[in-house]
Amino acid sequence: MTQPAPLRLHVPEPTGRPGQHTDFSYLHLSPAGAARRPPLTTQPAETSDLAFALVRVLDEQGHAIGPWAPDLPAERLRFGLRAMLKTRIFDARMLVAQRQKKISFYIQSLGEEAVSVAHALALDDSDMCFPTYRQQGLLMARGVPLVDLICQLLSNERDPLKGRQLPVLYSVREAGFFSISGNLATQMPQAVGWAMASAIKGDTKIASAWIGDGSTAEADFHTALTFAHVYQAPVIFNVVNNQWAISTFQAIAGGEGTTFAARGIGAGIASLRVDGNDFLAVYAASRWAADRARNNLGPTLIEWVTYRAGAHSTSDDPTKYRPADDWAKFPLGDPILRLKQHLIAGGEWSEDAHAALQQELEAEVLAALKEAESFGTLADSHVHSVATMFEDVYQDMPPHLLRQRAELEATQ
Amino acid sequence: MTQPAPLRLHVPEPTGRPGQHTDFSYLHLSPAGAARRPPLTTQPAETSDLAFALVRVLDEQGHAIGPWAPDLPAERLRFGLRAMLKTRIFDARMLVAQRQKKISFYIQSLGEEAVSVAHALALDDSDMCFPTYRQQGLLMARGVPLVDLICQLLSNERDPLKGRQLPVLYSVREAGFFSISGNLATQMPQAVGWAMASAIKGDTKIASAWIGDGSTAEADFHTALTFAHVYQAPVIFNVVNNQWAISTFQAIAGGEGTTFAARGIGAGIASLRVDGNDFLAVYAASRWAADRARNNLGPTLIEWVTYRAGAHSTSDDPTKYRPADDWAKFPLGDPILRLKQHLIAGGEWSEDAHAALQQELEAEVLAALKEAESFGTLADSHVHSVATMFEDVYQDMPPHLLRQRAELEATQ
Amino acid sequence: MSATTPMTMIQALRSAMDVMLERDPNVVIFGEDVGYFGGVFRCTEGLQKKYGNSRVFDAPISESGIVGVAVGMGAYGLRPVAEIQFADYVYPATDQIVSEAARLRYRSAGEFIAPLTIRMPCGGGIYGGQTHSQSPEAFFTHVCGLRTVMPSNPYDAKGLLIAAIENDDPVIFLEPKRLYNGPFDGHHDRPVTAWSKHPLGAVPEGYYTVPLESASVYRPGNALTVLTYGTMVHVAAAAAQESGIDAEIIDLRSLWPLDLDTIVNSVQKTGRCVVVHEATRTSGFGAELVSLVQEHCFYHLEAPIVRVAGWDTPYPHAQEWAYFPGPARVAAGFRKALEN
Amino acid sequence: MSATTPMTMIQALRSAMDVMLERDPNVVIFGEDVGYFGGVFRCTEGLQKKYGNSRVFDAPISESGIVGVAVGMGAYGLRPVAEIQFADYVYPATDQIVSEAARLRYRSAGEFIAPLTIRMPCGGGIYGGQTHSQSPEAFFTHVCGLRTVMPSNPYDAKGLLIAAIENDDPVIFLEPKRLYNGPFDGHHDRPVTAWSKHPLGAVPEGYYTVPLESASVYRPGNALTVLTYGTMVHVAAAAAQESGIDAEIIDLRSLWPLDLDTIVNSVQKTGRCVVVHEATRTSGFGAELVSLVQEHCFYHLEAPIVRVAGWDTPYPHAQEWAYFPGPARVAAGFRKALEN
Ligand SMILES: Cc1ncc(C[n+]2csc(CCOP(=O)(O)OP(=O)(O)O)c2C)c(N)n1
Ligand SMILES: Cc1ncc(C[n+]2csc(CCOP(=O)(O)OP(=O)(O)O)c2C)c(N)n1
Ligand SMILES: [Mg+2]
Ligand SMILES: [Mg+2]
Repeated sequence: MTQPAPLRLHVPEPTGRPGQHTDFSYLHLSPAGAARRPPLTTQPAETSDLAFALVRVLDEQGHAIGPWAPDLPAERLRFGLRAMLKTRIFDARMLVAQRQKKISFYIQSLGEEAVSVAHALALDDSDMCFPTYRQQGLLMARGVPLVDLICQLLSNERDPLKGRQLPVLYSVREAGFFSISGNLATQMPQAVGWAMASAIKGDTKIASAWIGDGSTAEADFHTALTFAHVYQAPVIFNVVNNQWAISTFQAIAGGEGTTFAARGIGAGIASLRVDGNDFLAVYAASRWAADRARNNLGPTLIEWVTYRAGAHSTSDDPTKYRPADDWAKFPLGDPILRLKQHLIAGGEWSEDAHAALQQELEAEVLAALKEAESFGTLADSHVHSVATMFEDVYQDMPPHLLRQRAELEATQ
Repeated sequence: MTQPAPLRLHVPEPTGRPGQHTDFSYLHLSPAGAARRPPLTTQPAETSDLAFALVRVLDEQGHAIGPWAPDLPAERLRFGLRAMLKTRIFDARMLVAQRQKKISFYIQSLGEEAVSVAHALALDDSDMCFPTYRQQGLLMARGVPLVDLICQLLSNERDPLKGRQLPVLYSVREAGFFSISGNLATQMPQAVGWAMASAIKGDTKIASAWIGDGSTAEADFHTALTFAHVYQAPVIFNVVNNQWAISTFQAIAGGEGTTFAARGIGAGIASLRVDGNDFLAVYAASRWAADRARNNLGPTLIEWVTYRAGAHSTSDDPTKYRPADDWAKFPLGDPILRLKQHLIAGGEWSEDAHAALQQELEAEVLAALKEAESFGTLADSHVHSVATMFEDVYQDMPPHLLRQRAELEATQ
Repeated sequence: MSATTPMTMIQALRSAMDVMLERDPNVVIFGEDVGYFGGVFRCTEGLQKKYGNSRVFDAPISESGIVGVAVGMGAYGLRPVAEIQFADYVYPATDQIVSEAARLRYRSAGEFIAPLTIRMPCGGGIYGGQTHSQSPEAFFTHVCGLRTVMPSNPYDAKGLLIAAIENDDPVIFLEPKRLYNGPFDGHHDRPVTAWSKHPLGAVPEGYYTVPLESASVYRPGNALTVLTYGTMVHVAAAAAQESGIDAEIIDLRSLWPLDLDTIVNSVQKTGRCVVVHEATRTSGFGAELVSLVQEHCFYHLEAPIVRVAGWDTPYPHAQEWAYFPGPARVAAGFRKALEN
Repeated sequence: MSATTPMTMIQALRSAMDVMLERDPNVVIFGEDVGYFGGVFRCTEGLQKKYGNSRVFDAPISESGIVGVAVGMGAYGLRPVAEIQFADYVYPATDQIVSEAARLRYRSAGEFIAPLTIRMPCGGGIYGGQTHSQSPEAFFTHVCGLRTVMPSNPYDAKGLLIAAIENDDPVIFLEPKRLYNGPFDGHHDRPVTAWSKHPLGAVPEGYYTVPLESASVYRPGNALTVLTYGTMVHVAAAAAQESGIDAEIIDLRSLWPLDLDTIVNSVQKTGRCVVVHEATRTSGFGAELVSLVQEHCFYHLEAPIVRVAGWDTPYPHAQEWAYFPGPARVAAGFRKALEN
């Protein structure tokens, strides 16, 4: 070979920055109905094409087409629509509460509601979800009382987590919602372990774990894939590719020229890439994965293509690093509007019903907030007593913590 | 769905255990010449087929066939044969020295010589190798003086590493051989960082990193893939799939129903699965990968299919967990015999020349051992002074280490 | 208590796991090479055969994965006993231990727990070099929510391991590998002695526990108090014997949370204290012991507390015995504590 | 030395990186969100624009990868400055730090080095809860081969960061995030004060260093010696002022290796010592400080050394100010050290 040219470092860039227009062609979308639906017993390697395609059910007119169109009664769809809308309204109201300094911090899931709500509908209630901080839709779908959630957000005297966790880092065991960690990706191998335990005990419960596109770069994601594959654990991996990880574009996590679904194929895991804003597609793919897991057919990885419509958190300002109007241009649209359109097209819903639902849910959220506030807020110092700080470090409080608690009480 | 059957844990098993015969059909071999050779500029995803196939050049008769057959002068092949044979003879002699308690510990590379030696031939001397403990073939191919290596093994007064490392954990900077870590897989992201540095500086040097099948389960392997893909680092990943990781079969690392090469595809990296006992295939694939890296075409992952013919280390007894005669039955044979057959078939080598070479190398190794022993051994306590223990912890020795060294000297 | 048998530390640990696999169907055991092969130190030999491969199985070489899945299993209701092949290889699991196992109960206000036991061989003395010799206990003792335990003999090893498995908190269970086959006192040039000759090598066959948070007085004495654990218990005993110094040797057994009363009582009696461990000295667990003693026994102390520990260097291969704090160095520490 | 400008700690850190990117083409900076955006605390704002994206760039969310590639870059000859977004997220990188960066020079007998600087914000006081508030310095100080540094003001921050980048050893550079925008003294209910009002907020614009291994006497005094660093320097100063106790406050700056002479001189003068840090108490770096003081100043000590530290619990969100060792608790520690 001739003397090679100097090497250079490639640093991926998003296709849009503030002041520009994002070119979304990098998403490589397939039309609704185009992707095939393999049998549950498919070999993982045979799903390769689906890891690069895009499973979609709803077409532009809101009709459900193709092999993935699920057979879901309108009743369930309306339930899903309600849960998504509730999630969105809840988020909006809590953002206001945060701006009012009632809540110290908040993370919304705007634009991504389908990937948790429709998934929840495909699981059994006794299945365990291992979420990140952006799956409040699971809680809404599983009917967790809003007051409990808001008390956690307010860090008040009724906070079920005793004020120990940042707002949104819920833990709701009885709703099959695992304690959220502030450390990214750690829940992934834990979900595998939980699923392995179910298999070891010969039970029928499965696990479902969530991770963001950015967080797939964390080692625990890959570790989870390896263990799930080796032991054929009954677990579903949900990669929520909402295109951004705080200020970094999904290519910085390795999305360039490949997909996150493809990671699963490499690890010997059946994998799908799915329109995450298509409620029916999310349900159908989730159900396929859940049925595989529950029938000893092993793990499935699903990449949900969606868009983080809001700021990363209340500490973030996305106009600093991406075009402000991206969401409006995002080709997969809004999951709530798309399901609404589908229901209306089928004669199962109406604009009036929607408006009424919206009003009802707004009132419900407001009432819950009011009730929760009656138990205090962090700002007004109505929090769990400082003595509780020493509890639950161990099952029984060891002498050194008894001494420290006494020391604290002496200096209060 | 009907009530599902109880879940069960799948625990992979090898196809042979002591007292049985291993069924090697799990390897899914392709015949020599069958795998296509894509252009250097191929898109990573387009190498998917090659991650499941097997690149082979040498057929049963020792002829080089197919698109991967390299254009390598007989001179270079004889050089490679010599380096492989030297590696094998060195290993055998050092095992004896370990049994004689001159050396405290040893790891041989029996049966895997081609994957380091032929690879070294495809690199430039200024490229940096990030090896594990089983790539002594790189040192032989790059002509590192045997006496230096043996002094490291003997931990004696001339040990270049001052007795600090276990035998075989060499570091030979001037031969482009990075310091071997006792911690598995850590070298992988380091190799990526080294390659990124070369790219940042606009240099032309590339990195090549090594890892065993078992160690691919370590998180650092995946982390390395992610970073290499994101920054298109000029690095080669060599996964030596020798079927075993101490007592665990490659399926425990996730080799069941997929390949280790496939991991690369998932991460957006061009990947090949190659007959690691076929010197010509190893050279050709390595060269392909090196040319890609050097031409800013990004990283390549190569799975080398081979067999760990010996014990894991001198602390291991493989007859406890696998059939004793596995290597004799291993379908990819012995890399040295296969290259020898090829050279003889082409009239470039003879049994006599081989016997003479064998004798010459045995004498060379023995002489080196003798010379190295003249500088002492760990057993006879001719080691670097205890005071050297405090050096190189920091660039300059801080006061606390000066105090500790004085304290040691006072109690000696 | 059932009849006793002479056991090595390896046999005692295996017996503990055998007893717990038998008693509690939620106990599962896994780690690198622990299944078919029975572990590189053979601690789990025969257990897969006896209990099947969904109770005892090999794991991929991924310490973070081993601990990560153990956390999930614990949350499900199992009691995983995970083996890390060498303590030197625990670092990839740090995040799952520190951020997850140790804090799961706290952050979920008790909804989820991580009742894991993470076993790992530690310490030097087998020419293992810097990556087969480390004693990382100090890290774990700094992490609230963890329990850290290190036995020094077969009897304690079995009783503590059973207590650890039964405990609902995550327990880091460090096994001094140099003690696996005999009570090593630091004289590497002398023949190996057998556990069968040691009173604490007599181990009950069935179930029993040695309570966590309880230290034992390994050797009563009056001249000074030695706070130590693991291999160093035997080295300290040799130092006492050889120097003729009447040291009271306290074997902590549970490093954290620990048995402060036993420590304070002894130091208040002797007025002098030596802390001994094999780990590097700076910010080692010995520093915490020194701090506790000076906080609780200041007015009883007649001389500075002395630390004898591994040097602040990696554990070298060839100079292993100059690194290892053997009886001579420990005895020098005793003499220093007796000055003034 | 060049003209000084008032800078916040963030500006001072940015200025240090700017100066070094300018002076040394081998300096590269990367981490999560540090490139285009300039870091979640804005420490690297504008640097990518100025130096291009092969000198300053975003990294995948993988702390182990960030440190792992930094080790490789260091071996090549670069001087990587890596940012870990919060110290609480450093644990996935533990193995690359402990087993690799810290030991590379040693194990290769000097053939390869790892001249990294790993920056990370630490400490609480911003309602960040248990995963945005930790102070993990004790871990690092236990690892031989590492240097651990923590500045308490803009002047030191810049000078120490430049010294760290120039140093050939791997340096853990902890930045108390509560100090980023002002000298916080623990009174969270009072208005924030600005660095521009603090003498150490005046920072030279160009190149200068504050040497590693040198402590500073932040406040001279005679009643007792306070050993502390980071945010607690200011809290201790408030405690001294409010209690009227004439404390000599030593700002360690370099935690390990450290400046023992300054410590010993002060304690020998005052005869009393209080160690203050925000990290959990048990096996915290304070334990090492206590040990060193009692080893080197035993006969000068008139009372037990007192530790004031974070409780041995995770850092809670709602009870943050009961966890944080504020001026009242520090002053109580002073009074305790003055008893007897
Ligand atoms: C181990 C760890 N590293 C870094 C962070 C800081 N952090 C919190 S969220 C986040 C971005 C995650 O992005 P992504 O996974 O895509 O999820 P998304 O926010 O888009 O839902 C980062 C870097 C963290 N919480 N934990
Ligand atoms: C982090 C870490 N975990 C465990 C070990 C112990 N160990 C050393 S070699 C080995 C097996 C590695 O197998 P493989 O990667 O297949 O390489 P091979 O020995 O077959 O060449 C193990 C488990 C280690 N050295 N480092
Ligand atoms: Mg994201
Ligand atoms: Mg192997």
